[in-house]
Amino acid sequence: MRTFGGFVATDHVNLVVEPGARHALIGPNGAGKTTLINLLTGYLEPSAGRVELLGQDVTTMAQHERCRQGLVRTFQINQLFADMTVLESVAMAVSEQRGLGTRWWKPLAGHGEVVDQAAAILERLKLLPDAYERTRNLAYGRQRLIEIALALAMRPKVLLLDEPAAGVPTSESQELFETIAELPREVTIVLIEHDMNLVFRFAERISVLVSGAILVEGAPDMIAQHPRVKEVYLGESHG
Amino acid sequence: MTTSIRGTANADVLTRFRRSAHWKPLEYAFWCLPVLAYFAFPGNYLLLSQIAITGLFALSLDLIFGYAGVISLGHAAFFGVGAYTVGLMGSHGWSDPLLGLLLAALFAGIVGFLSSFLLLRGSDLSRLMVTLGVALMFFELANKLTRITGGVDGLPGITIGPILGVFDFDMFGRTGYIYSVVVLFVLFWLARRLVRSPFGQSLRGIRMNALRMPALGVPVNRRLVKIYTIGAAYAGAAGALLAQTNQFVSLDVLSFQRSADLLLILILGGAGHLYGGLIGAVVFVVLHDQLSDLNPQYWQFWLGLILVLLVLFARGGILGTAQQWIESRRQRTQARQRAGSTS
Amino acid sequence: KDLKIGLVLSISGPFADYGKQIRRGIDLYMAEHGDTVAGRKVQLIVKDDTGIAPQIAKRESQQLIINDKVDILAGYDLTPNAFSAAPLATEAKVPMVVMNAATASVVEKSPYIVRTSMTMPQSAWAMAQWAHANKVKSAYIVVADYGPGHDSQAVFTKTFTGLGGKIVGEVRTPVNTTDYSPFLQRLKDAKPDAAYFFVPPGSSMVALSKGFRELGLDKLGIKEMGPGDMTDESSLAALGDAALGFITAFHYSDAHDSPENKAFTAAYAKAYKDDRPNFMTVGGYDGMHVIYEALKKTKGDASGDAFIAAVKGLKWISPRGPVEIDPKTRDIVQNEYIRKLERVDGVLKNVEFDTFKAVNPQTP
Amino acid sequence: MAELLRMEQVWAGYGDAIILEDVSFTLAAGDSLALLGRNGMGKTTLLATLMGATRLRRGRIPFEGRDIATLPSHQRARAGLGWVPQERDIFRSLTVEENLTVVARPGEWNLARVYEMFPRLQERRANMGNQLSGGEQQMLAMGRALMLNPKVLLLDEPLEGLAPIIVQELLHIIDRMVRSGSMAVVLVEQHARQILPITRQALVLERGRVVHAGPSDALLRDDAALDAWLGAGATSESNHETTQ
Amino acid sequence: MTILFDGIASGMLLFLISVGLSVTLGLMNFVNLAHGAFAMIGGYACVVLLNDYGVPFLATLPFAVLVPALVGIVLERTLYRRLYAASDLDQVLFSLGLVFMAVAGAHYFFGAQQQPLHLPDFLKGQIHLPGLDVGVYRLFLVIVGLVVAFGLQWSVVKTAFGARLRAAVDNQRVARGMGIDVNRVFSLTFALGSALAGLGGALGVEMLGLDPEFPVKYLVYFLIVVSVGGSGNILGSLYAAILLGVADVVGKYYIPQIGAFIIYAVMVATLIFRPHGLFGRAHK
Ligand SMILES: Nc1ncnc2c1ncn2[C@@H]1O[C@H](COP(=O)(O)OP(=O)(O)OP(=O)(O)O)[C@@H](O)[C@H]1O
Ligand SMILES: Nc1ncnc2c1ncn2[C@@H]1O[C@H](COP(=O)(O)OP(=O)(O)OP(=O)(O)O)[C@@H](O)[C@H]1O
Ligand SMILES: [Mg+2]
Ligand SMILES: [Mg+2]
Repeated sequence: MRTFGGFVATDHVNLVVEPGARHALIGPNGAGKTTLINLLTGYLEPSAGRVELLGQDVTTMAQHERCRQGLVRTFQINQLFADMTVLESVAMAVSEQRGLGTRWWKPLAGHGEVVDQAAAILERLKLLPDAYERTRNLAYGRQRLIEIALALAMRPKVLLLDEPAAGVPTSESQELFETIAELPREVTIVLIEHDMNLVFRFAERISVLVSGAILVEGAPDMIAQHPRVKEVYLGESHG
Repeated sequence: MTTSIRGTANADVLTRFRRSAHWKPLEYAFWCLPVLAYFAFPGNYLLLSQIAITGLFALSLDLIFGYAGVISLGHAAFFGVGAYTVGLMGSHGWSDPLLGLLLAALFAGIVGFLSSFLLLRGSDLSRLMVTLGVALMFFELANKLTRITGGVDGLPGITIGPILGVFDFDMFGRTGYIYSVVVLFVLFWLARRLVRSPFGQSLRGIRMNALRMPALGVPVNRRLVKIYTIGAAYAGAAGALLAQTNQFVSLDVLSFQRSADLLLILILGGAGHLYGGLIGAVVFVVLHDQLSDLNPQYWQFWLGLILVLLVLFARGGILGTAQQWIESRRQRTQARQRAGSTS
Repeated sequence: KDLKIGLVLSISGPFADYGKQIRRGIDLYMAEHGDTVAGRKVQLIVKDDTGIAPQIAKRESQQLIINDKVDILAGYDLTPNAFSAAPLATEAKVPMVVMNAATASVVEKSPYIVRTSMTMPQSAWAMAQWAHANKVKSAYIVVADYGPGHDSQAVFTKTFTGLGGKIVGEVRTPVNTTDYSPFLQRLKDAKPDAAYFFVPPGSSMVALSKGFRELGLDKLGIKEMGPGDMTDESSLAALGDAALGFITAFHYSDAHDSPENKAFTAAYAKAYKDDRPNFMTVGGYDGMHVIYEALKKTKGDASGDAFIAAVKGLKWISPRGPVEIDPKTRDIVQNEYIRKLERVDGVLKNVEFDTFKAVNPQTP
Repeated sequence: MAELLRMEQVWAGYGDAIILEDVSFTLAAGDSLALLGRNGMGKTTLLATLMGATRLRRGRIPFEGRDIATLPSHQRARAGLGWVPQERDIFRSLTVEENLTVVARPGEWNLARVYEMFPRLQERRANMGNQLSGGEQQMLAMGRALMLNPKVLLLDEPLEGLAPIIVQELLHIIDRMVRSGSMAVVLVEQHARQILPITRQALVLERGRVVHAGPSDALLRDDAALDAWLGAGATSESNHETTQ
Repeated sequence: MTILFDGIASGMLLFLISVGLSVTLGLMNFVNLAHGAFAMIGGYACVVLLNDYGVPFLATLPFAVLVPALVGIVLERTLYRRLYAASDLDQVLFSLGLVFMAVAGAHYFFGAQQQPLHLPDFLKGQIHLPGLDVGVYRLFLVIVGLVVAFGLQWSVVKTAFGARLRAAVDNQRVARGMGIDVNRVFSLTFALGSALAGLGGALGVEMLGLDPEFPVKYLVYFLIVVSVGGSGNILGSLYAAILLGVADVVGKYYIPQIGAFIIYAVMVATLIFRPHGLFGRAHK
């Protein structure tokens, strides 16, 4: 549970995500989805409640610790490094993932494996042509991809994606989702998205969050037919 | 646009990145300058060593500000700790310069380590003020302990022994100059490795977006403490050099003016390039010297004017502007090529 | 061959007024006595030390010695600057004429230093002597918390208690204090016969004396006294009537009644309208006198040893009164006058009314 | 329909970089234009150029007969251009309500109507701008532009991050506004399928140049063209692999 | 009691000389270190009129407000305007440059010496109440300070103008795009900041003195007040100034040995526990 002042943003949410799941989290704007991710990753502290990761209580664990345990997220609103080149950003993330972050002797560019892996990620997301472009000079949609690239660089065990496709054109969001779908099955993925085409195609299980509480949880078909979900979220066009 | 960048193309992309850490010809040229200066200006060794020392001091601030983005208006505190360490050692008969340098860096580093915890939260402005406050308290402390520090009058009569027992500090400051430049170079070289390492890269990340870093598994605070400590130690070394080459320490090593000038020098040269501080130091010290010779009463006016013009027309300091210029030229040629290919 | 004198002065920065007055003293002297001495034409090379900046002062001095090959170093308005340059004088065997820096130990830092200004102990000693002789039994000390303040406090305390007086309280105030009322409130509570002050002239002094009157301490009959730096002629305009009656001990007042001073002040007034000479002007003026006289004796030889030998024991009547260079310390022996701040013909003046003759500069 | 806004051979960009090259189009009162193109092709830049937030190199922008190309940005807003920036750019240190009232100009849209349209905003009216969820910010950006009571509404991916039900509602509202002729609309969107039905004409940008201009319904039917300019998936749910 | 009052009064003086900076730095987010230079202009305007033209003290105050405001407008139009989007540091550097020029300029025109100021008699002396001695000028400062603080709060911060200003500061580009005349809003605000600086400068002469180094000497104090108060908050500055003033005066009375430490210690402690100041919000 998390409150902001008197306002209850998430209210006694009990969400269990199975290992290896492809889980989507949907719900009206302001339902508390992003807040929930913030709670899971330690970006916010819960006012009450517990967070467990792979059987371990991480409620009091610092954000970066959770990340090192494999709990990785993307941000709904880009959080990037405006003055770094794309390659630098990703290489930095890779080196952190490999625990090289405190090495100060050998240049980053001299760590061959790191650079190779960063390049591989860029290639996968078709970002290589922009490898030397500064992040700030890229159009919004391409910046969105860097956000994903950084998350992939962290080799997540659990990946929390907050509207990854927002701002990415339909054609490219398809490819983006293929990249995500290609991730090994052990990686658990939680997805927030308002584009129902993507959600229904990708998710194996869906939770609907309304006003800070879980309304229903179930298989996509069930959700698509659920009258309350239609009423508060989907509207008429779907189902 | 081509989508398949496999094989050779990919390798090409990476070699460019790999090469980015190599020493560039311009850098070699830059480091010839102090050697040239040695022969070109034999009567100005004190000025030259002052440039080297100021450069080192600016470098120390660049590490914490230019890379990690922690702004400080109280860096003189560490400089002063270094200078007084050497001064007090010298006036109590511990005159070996290298030992002094080492201990000065060590003490400054310890003070830096302790005070870094005050800076972990807060905006630029509050950091500015906290660092300033800490430095002012150090200043007051040294001022109050007249018996130990000599107060405003300073600590005269510091004896500094010969370096390695061989090279004596002479009146012309020749030894002092060579010594300062060698120390500067060694520390610069270390700093250069540091900022290009993964650790250095993570500092840049923290500067650009500290909120994002924990989500990449980076313990931001610990990194900041580390670099702040290193920066403080560097500043302490610079202070030690000043005390040794001048054989004199007084309160002004801790003054607000010194911190403010330093910030100015770094920004003038361009923060976040390592060389910015050095170039800023050259320009500032020489300018100061020349202007105050030409027009002693109003040199401040000209300095002010230069600052204003600099900010209006050459933002990002000397190096920043040079970089922008190169980048915009690149863009222009690209645009021209594009125009050529589409039409 | 020209006689090159390198002047290191504060020409910009917070102490710019010092440099200005010393320079004027020098110029006045040269205007009166010509720019040639012992057959050598005097050439001044001026460097700005920008205030308390020992390494700049040292650098400028070094460049003067090495590049400009000056025969004599002079100026030095601030103690740390003089300290830092002293080893150079020793090493290069160049005479160094200190025209202001007033910490007692300056002359010890090099055998080639001669001082023509004053020392802190001189005025503090005279003030304590006078207080004792004038029925002041207890005093409260307020000094600025920096070197000169500490010095002044120590000498006053030592002399005054040595004579049997009592210090009923003392406080060191931050240098940049703008509001003295909390300190003065304490002073008021302590009810001393007199208050001994030493704060930098300028804004601090203005604030102090305004506060003193605002709390009505003057009406309680508490005497206000201190070294004459605080009421030097340059800062009187800003002080206004806020400090009328302030008693000081000092070596120079432009109201000093002697033919030498009359001539001096007249020359000053002619050269610089709307301004008055102060002790720094005299420091510069007498500094030039020492240089001229020494060179006359050595027949133009300005090498360190010859110069210093010639300077020792030099005696003359300065605008401030009779003075002598102590042969042992190369420091200046002079009268300390006790003065009271008054308006004379509408002009604020330090009016001398008592004298201690030939006061030793090194802790009398 | 009377001409309202026109772009004539406009070249514009940022700093030294030129992004838009020789762009022209015409918009009549009550007209609607879909602005399409893939990532980084200059859609946002075009809207920003209309608002005067880029560096205009060449070209004219007549609006109601007057060239606004040299007018400062705020006067263009007062003249009747309402902008919903792509990154929402909510004023962070203003409350939701202040965000709306600070720009308000007289007209049919007022606080009450905006709240009626987005009840969520009314619930959060005292929140600071930077304490809103992504979708709420999007609503607020939209509401803020409406408070200006513009003659032309420039919408940069306004549907992004909104719940489907709100998207449908918003599309309805835009459709209604366009049909009633009260406001002309320029709509940038990735989802061509969603907006082509409610707009009259369409413009496709490719690397800063106009590569297609024509009626929306024609383009909607022309799968091949859509594929070529906007990439696979823009037209259908099924996806093919590589495209240039 | 008297000590407490003196503390409040000295806090009020701190507030008055720094409130202009609360406006430019706090509300406009421009790190205007040249604040002291505007205050100095106000101070000189007051002193010159008073001493050279015999204008009565109170009558000089309008000039002390107008002259810097005009200078402020001119500088804003020509120079400051180009730097709103610049980084804090560029602003620091730029305004420091202005300070240097102002200091040299004041040297040139007015000389290095302290300027005298003679208050009219009705502002001098003390009123004696039982248990409380009130300095008349101090009382005057307290009243002016309160008027300025609350006046500003109700006329700028809480109004539509204030909202436009905050919007413009948050995002200039978009604020323009929403029809806000950012230039005008900034010009006016800057002029207001300069005017207040001038007022503070003129009122401060009596207690702080006035010489060309003024802008440098008190810079630290301006910054302390604004940062402790928290930027973007006029009343915050007021409370902070009073807190600092009282702490300073009371500290000096009871434990005079620690002198200048108090104010710095209070500042550092505040900023460690409340990094955005006592009343500030996270910003920028
Ligand atoms: N710092 C904060 N202070 C107060 N309220 C907040 C804060 N942050 C978020 N909220 C509120 O909490 C609610 C949940 O926000 P959250 O960002 O989690 O929504 P969401 O489900 O992600 O919505 P969307 O789909 O629009 O992104 C919103 O109504 C928002 O206004
Ligand atoms: N501030 C800027 N400075 C320099 N170049 C920029 C800037 N903003 C955008 N660009 C460049 O301009 C081009 C067009 O960008 P723009 O944002 O207009 O594209 P877009 O069509 O809106 O893309 P998207 O669909 O991703 O929003 C891109 O190549 C981008 O890199
Ligand atoms: Mg969200
Ligand atoms: Mg866009």
